[in-house]
Amino acid sequence: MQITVLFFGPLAEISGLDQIQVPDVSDTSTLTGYLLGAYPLLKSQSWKLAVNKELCPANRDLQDGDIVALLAPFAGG
Amino acid sequence: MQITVLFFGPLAEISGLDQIQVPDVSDTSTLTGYLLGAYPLLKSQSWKLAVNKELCPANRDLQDGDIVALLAPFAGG
Amino acid sequence: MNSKKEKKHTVLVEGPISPLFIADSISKHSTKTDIGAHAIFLGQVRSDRIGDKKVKSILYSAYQEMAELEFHKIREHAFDRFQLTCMHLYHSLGEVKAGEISLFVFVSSIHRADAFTACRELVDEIKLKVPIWGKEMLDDGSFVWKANNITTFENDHP
Amino acid sequence: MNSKKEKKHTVLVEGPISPLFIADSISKHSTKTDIGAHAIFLGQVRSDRIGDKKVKSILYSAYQEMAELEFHKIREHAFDRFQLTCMHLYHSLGEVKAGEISLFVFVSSIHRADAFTACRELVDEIKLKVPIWGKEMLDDGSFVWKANNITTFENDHP
Repeated sequence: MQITVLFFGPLAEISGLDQIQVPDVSDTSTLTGYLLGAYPLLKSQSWKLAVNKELCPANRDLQDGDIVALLAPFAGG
Repeated sequence: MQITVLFFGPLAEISGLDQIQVPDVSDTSTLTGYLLGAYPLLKSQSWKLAVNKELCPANRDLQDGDIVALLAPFAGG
Repeated sequence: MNSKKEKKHTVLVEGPISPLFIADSISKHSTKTDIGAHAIFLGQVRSDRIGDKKVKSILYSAYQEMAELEFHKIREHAFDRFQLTCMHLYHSLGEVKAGEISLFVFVSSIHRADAFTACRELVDEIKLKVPIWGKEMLDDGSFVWKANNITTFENDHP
Repeated sequence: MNSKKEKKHTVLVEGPISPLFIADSISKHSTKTDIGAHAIFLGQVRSDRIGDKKVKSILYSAYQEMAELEFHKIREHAFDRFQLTCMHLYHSLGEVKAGEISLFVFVSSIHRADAFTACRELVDEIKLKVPIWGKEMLDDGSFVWKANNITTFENDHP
């Protein structure tokens, strides 16, 4: 099982990468825990998760091939 | 004493003139009575008076040199 | 009272308002870098059906001196109520064909709420208060007089 | 569902939106003679002061696939709620300098109420829902990240 995690805007500066692969995470809570461990600076930022281009307001199961994006507050307009 | 009466848009078609001079009318009610007598087709129209470029919602006295305009419903925009 | 309010503004223009004129107006604001939001309204002449006929154009006329005064009051009233950086108002006189633009309201502000609210209220006030008339020319050569707000005029002979 | 909704629309464009592009968009509507009202919103980059520095430009980036999906949903949602003839949405990516335009929302309807309300709500929704980020480049070479709606993101790690 493999999850792709995308970083954008200010969060890509924290991770230093546009995307990473994370194996064996069964749900978004587990993934969030993993990311906060790997990139502690994420703790000081505001962000949301999107799973397959849909905002994910609560914990949900992940499946092989899911694409998860970390989204900082938007600034369009 | 002389009042200038201006006709615009659909009302100028009724009067056949852009403006007339009316002597010896002391107030707008008297003037309205005169105009309805002179141009009976005005009775079938909706319109307001403006005195010296200000709408005139109630009867008011007129003075020599006043300019009174007959205004059909507006259609700007 | 600031200087923006006191300038003499041309509002009534002959013929339709062209998209290039609008582009030029927008361009002129690129040096005003405190502006964050522009709200624009364009009134376009519709080819309405009237019975079995269609509107080809509108011939606009105005009581020009009063119209200019009313535009000025509407302008001041908006500057008093909203935080605006600029305001430009243009209305056509003469012939404007179906599909062409006869009203251009252009309001700019730091934040969008002021521009949006002012723009909408300006259009309402212009339609309600400015003595402009429109003769709708139909495709058979006849015409009808347009009216925005007939109810406020009904049986109102003073 | 009508065909207007189903067309594929380009929304994200490289660099600033030029006044001539806006003029061209407006021109294209002159053949649609059922339109009576166009409401346009333009977002212009402000040269805000940040401490003792000033914003020179914004570098916009996006999660493009999700941004396009969100624009599509926002578009459908507006067509469902308002009586609209046309809708055009454009947002810049890349560098947009202070005084230049980064957002162009253009809505047309028979009567003005629909265009006005839709235009305003579209801008609100775009700012709230579309994953676009803006790096404000300051005049000393440093930068800050812009945020429209930080409160809806606060402590939201799921």
